[in-house]
Amino acid sequence: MNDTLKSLRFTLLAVVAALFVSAFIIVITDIEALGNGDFGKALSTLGTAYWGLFKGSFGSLRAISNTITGATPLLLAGLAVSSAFKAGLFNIGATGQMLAGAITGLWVGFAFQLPPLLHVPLALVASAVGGAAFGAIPGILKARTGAHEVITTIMLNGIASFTVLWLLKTELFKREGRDDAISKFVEDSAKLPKLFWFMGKRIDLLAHTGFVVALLATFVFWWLLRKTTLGFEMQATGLNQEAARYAGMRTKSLMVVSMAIAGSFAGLAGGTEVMGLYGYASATVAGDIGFDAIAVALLGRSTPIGTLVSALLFGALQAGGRQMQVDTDVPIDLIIVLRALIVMFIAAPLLVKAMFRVKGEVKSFGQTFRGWGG
Amino acid sequence: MLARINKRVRHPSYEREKHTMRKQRGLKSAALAIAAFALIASACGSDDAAEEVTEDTEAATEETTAPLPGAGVLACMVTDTGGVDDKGFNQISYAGMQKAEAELGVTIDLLESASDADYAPNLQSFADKGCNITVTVGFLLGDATKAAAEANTGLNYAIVDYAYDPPVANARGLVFATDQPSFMAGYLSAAMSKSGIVGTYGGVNIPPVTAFMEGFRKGVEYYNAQKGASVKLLGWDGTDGTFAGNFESLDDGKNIAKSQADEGADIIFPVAGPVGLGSAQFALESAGKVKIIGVDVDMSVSNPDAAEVYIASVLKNIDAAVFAAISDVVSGSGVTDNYVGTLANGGVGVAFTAVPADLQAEVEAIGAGIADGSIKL
Amino acid sequence: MTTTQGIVISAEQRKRARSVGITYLVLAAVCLLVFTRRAGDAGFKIGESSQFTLPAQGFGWALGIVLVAVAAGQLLRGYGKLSNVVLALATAAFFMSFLAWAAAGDSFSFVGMLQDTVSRSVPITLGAIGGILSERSGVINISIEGMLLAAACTSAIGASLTNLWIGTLVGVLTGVALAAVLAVMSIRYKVDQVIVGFAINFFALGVTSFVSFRVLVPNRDTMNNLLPVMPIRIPLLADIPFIGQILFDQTIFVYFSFVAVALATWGLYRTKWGLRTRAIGEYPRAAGTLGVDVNKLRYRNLLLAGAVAGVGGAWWPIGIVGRFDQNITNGRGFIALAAVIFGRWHPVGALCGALVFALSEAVRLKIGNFDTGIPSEFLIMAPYVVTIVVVAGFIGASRAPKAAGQVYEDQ
Amino acid sequence: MKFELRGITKRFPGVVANDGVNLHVSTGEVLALIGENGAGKSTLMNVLYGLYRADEGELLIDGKPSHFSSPADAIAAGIGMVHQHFMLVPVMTVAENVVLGVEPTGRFGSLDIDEARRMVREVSDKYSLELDPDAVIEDLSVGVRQRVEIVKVLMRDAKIVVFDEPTAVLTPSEILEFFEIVRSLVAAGRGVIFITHKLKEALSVADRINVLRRGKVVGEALPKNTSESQIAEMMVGRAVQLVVDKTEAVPRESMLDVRNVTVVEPDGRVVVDDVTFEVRVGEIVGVAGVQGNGQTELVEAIAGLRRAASGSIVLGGRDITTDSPRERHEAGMAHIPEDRQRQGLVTDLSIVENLVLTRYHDSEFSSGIRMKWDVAKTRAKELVAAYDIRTTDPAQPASTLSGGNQQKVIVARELSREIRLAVAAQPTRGIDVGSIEYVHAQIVKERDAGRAVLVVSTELDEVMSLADRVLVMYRGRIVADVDPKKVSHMDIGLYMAGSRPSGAVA
Repeated sequence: MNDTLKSLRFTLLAVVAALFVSAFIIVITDIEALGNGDFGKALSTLGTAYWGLFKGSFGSLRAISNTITGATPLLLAGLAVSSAFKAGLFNIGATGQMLAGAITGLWVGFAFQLPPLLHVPLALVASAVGGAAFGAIPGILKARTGAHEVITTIMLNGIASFTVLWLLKTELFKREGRDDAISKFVEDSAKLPKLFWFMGKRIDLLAHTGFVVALLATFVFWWLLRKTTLGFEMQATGLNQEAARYAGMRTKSLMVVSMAIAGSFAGLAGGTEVMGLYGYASATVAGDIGFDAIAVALLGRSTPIGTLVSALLFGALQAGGRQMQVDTDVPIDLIIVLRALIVMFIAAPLLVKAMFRVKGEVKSFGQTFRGWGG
Repeated sequence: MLARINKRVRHPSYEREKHTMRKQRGLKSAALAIAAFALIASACGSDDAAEEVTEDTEAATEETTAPLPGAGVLACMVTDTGGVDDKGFNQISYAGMQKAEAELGVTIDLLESASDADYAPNLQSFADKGCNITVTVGFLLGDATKAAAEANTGLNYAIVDYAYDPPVANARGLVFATDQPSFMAGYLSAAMSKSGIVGTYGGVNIPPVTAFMEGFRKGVEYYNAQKGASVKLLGWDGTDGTFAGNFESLDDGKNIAKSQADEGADIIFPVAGPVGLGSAQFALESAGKVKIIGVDVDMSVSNPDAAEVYIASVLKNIDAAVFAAISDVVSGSGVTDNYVGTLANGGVGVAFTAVPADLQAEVEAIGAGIADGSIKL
Repeated sequence: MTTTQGIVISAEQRKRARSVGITYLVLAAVCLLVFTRRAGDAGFKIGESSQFTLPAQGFGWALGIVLVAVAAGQLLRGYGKLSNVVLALATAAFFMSFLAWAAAGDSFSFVGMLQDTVSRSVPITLGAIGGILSERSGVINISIEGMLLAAACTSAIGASLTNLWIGTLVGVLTGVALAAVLAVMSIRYKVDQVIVGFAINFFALGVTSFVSFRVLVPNRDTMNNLLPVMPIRIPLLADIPFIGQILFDQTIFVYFSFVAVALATWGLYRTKWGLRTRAIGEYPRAAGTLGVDVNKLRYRNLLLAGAVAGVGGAWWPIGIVGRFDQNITNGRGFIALAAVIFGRWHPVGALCGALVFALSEAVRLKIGNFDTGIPSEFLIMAPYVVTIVVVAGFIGASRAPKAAGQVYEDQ
Repeated sequence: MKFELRGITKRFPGVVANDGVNLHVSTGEVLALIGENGAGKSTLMNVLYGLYRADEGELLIDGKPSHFSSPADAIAAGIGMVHQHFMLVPVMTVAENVVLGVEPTGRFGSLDIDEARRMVREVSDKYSLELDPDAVIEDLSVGVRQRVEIVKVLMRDAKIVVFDEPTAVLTPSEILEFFEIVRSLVAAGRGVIFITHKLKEALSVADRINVLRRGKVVGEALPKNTSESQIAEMMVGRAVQLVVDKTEAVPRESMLDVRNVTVVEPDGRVVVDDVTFEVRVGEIVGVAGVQGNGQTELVEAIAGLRRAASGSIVLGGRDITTDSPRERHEAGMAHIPEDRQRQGLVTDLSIVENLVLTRYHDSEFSSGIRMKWDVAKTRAKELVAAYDIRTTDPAQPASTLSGGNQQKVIVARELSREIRLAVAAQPTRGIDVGSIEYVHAQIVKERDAGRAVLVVSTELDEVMSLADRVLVMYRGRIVADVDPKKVSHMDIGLYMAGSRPSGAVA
């Protein structure tokens, strides 16, 4: 059996293991049914729930559209975490960077009147720049003072979300006629076209061309890593900072540049949400995406393809979780559990091997984060 | 997780645990479950198969109840990210739904949103299901609800804490003049404070929260003007003040209450959902030194363990407004106009718990004055 | 031809001295330009009826001028060994001037603010000790937040169904159980510790929300309803003016966190266990070749870490609010992680980190009562900003246990 | 006590590290185990010490079969080990390190640190090892650290003490002291296993010598009737050359001119103190000295990794004092750093990538933004062939290479371009004899090709045989500048220890 097939089998087994453990949780928390001794009922809830999970993620064009819609920001924010990992930095700050990108993209989106062919790219660039600028801060702090990015990015998330809340109530951003902390709409010319525009009036197909932007960004990340001197420097620094310094690389500037690149991906995640999905910004526009993105990156082992695949998987879980909720009374919080379990099992091939009594050598998952450094 | 610090920007809320809620859902799932195997058996059917089965079973559930005017009407609700158990406006709205189920015989259904990205798909799910009325909760759903209403002109919508201007033909905004009862509460607090200092604080600095705080402030000022007193208000100065920064950390509520009590406040008005429960806990431990004004519903009823700490509650009758909207759909009169809950129409009010009778009369008179316009806010 | 290996002032030291000097100038500028803007006396209440007052404007002027002098001294010749003392004094004085400015013409309970600070620091401190115990043994612990959250949930249920003691115990066991997952996955199955940690966080968040929705909401009265512990006045000690009120009129959780800090410090630096623990976190092979069972000790320490974090989680329902709610910990576990790094993996340092964060929270609530013109959103951010400034300005790169994050191969 | 290994076989994926090894040692004797790097010496000792489990074979103590499943068992059986890489926790004190695992305790499990200090003093006095129990390991010199390791072993009352490459980091005089310690151990009734690749040492201290090659014991010899070259041949499997083959140097103009350079640590310690010297075209200048006397910092200052606090560095007439490492690199300086794995390579990257690690920005390999990986690959193939780097595929990570081949990667990368000065720090540390010869030959070739070469090494033999001129560093200063052909090892050793040979003129 070749390597790809083997790792695919492990991934599948890991997902099966996660579904199994979640199933256990669904059943044992069905207190009422268990109290009545109605075990069959608890089990059938389970069947409906998992069928909904599948149906809602891949069962129809709309399901696929929803999966893509969910995967778009996860992929971009996931790239923000992955690219930082590649440079040896742990970026917990994708949330803040997304908010920064959402705000700058939003501003360009409503403050200018331009033809769409100009407006959309300009707003996208603005959100990338906004995210990059915000992302560079922890890079600068680390390069200049040694402050660990895990601390600074967590703190900057809090700072970003309250700054945005404050900004949304200023005259510049506030939607006319409303007191709520909700922004103006971006101009139509700055809106990202729908992905399934050719389907005409299907307004239920929410997927937008932000997904194309995300795919392009994935390609850019791949290209950066594989083809450029900068990507080479980032990886060398990430793997062995001292050797990179000995090789004449400016590792401190690289920290800043790497964080800025990471921030620009996250900024695009914020920008595409505003320009593609909502048309406006609120203080919750980033949601938990920046956090889920860490799981995406960990799962994808920080590679471009891995990040893409795990973002799609998480997008599918999100869309499927919604359908599961429609079909049963299993709360959508289960999806968070399921994700945690999938991450855990995929990262633990040895455990999966022991659970399913698989024979043969297992390739370890490898290490993403090399201690606290310092 | 810290990423969530400000995730749940939601609304002032309260505490009411409906035991019936779970039961209803339980019944529904029981019926669902029976159908589930059949469903799996016919799994290769179309998308809609599941929904048809669901509807059938729900119809079956209803047959056990007596025929009511709302039979056959499907009323649905989409929460914001706070979820239906938020002890806040989602939960109160759902109480209105349950009331409609019990009294009108409508069938109800619910979808929670885990993030802003869920709003549109959830509304779409309900449109597919043919919900005669879909209630959404919170200003963040404003644009998504409008879009759904415009796409599904045959269906009705109502949204809590949002008003459409210009109005949308088949979507009713449900908003509440919460500053009016808060004004009464402010007056009441100023009158009852022994220390001459009262406090308020909010969850997050957004208008649905600060409307309460501003009304409260004006009520205190009104008392000072009327009585020549100088009761001082902590936590809100008309433009800004003290906020927990979230609607989740009960420990913040306890600490803020303590912090304000340290400055001498003996009556506190928390406008912060579950965070306010932490303040009630502090009041409980203060052995009568500190009292709390409840928010949204009569907290002495919904938080019975701490009933003694509440002197009154500012009511925002979301459940009644939701019920009324469903009722209008059942009766066929539609949901064209926005609804503004005021003291005059009973959409907002004050519940008195431990207020001397004469003061209560005085405050009720002020309420009447606001209602008839003789007292301007 | 004798050589002496001298000590001189290095370029780095000069740079740092200069930046400290510039910091003094910035502080002086803020004093002179901002803190002198509001007139009136600020009252700092330090007891039931006692208070001291600071003239906001005068204090601002005076401190501004003093700080300019301090800066001059720093830039011209430095303070040598005293420089940290000077920095601490200057920071404290600046902080007092800030409070005086904010409270000008008014008064506030200084003692209450500090009391809050101590109370709020508890879960952060306990979470941080959980972090220190595991990282000192060489396992990165990102999952403090998950341990706190899960323990908060189960201890609420346990305490509601039985009593507070058993509830706390249930919380402790929950922390231990999650720590066991971290231990087994990272030690036995060699999974990346950061991945397991994150997975535990997600898992705890998901499961507690799920349980809250499916179990606690429908059974609120029986399963999520308890009376939290009350403060215990320690006789005599609590009567010490000012200090007594701050430190010795608190709940048992506060006392426990003090004891935990003291025990952890003593344990790590004065016992056989501590020596071995530090060794396996720093250079496990050295301990391994001397016959110390590295992985066994890691297991034990992780479980202990989970237990301490479990008490931290129990603080929410049992120590303060009497119930559990979804995501009640609200990121405090990550603040605890920051406190670990801030405190350079030392329990006392972590306690200081927790206190700095808690103090900035307590301060911002006080400031909210005064019309300072600072938007409330920025006040809410204050603890985050303070953490960044302190970590970047005062702590800098800190030295982590070297082996943290690495799998130890037995063979 | 007699300790015996029979038929020990230990396999690692793809390698048989030990193949049916038999050996024995008794108390009161010194057994030298000699072999090249990679011959399986350390693996064997780790098996003996319970760190590795042997796949086959048995272990007998006084004829009785025993089984060690952890170092604790080995310690209990009376085996002590001084590892090649010291097993000391750098941030802890001598006393803490020594008592780790056998801590004296007081009440409540508290650590009786006074007792620990006393124990350290007792043992170190007994063998006159002179240790300060409260010194922190990271502040100690390598020689002192080794004494700490010895105290550790003695404290555990080891009957058989294993020394794994103990002399690699010592000065000649420290080596003599070390031999004294070994003799006193034997006199005190202990047995010693002495693992080394240095023939002279084995011959001078051992009672018996076992030679290990490719995982097998290929011979046993008694020092009194064996010659150095016989053992060497056993070790390598062929006749080896023990001296560097080179002609007389013909130094020409000055290439590197270091003037009054001082380097200061961030905490203010002066580590390079007013150093002045030059390296001329066509000569190899060697810097000798005990590790930790400023050589590392001096090299870093020359390579641009540290800023000199004062003084100037001139390369071929151009002042490079404030230039970045890359500018120096572009000005024609090659640098082979002392720690291969931490500084010279990114071992997780491929051999191809490592071969361009310092050169990726050259127009040959990139267009400024884009890497020309096809060019790099072609070039890598050439270098792999030219420098005899043993690999199946240059796309493999550098971590798959042996130490010697990793070093060849660095040498290939640094020397395969037009350079003017080569700076090599510890160029042969921890690599096999074949590779050492190869690296030495390359360095001489560079000299003969008209380049200036600066070699820094703590292996005195290496400096003496390779360099045309030797500088000795002691406490940050250059204390001697001598012609290696005109001074003895012992004299240089004295300089390295901070004293001056009698009659020498400074």
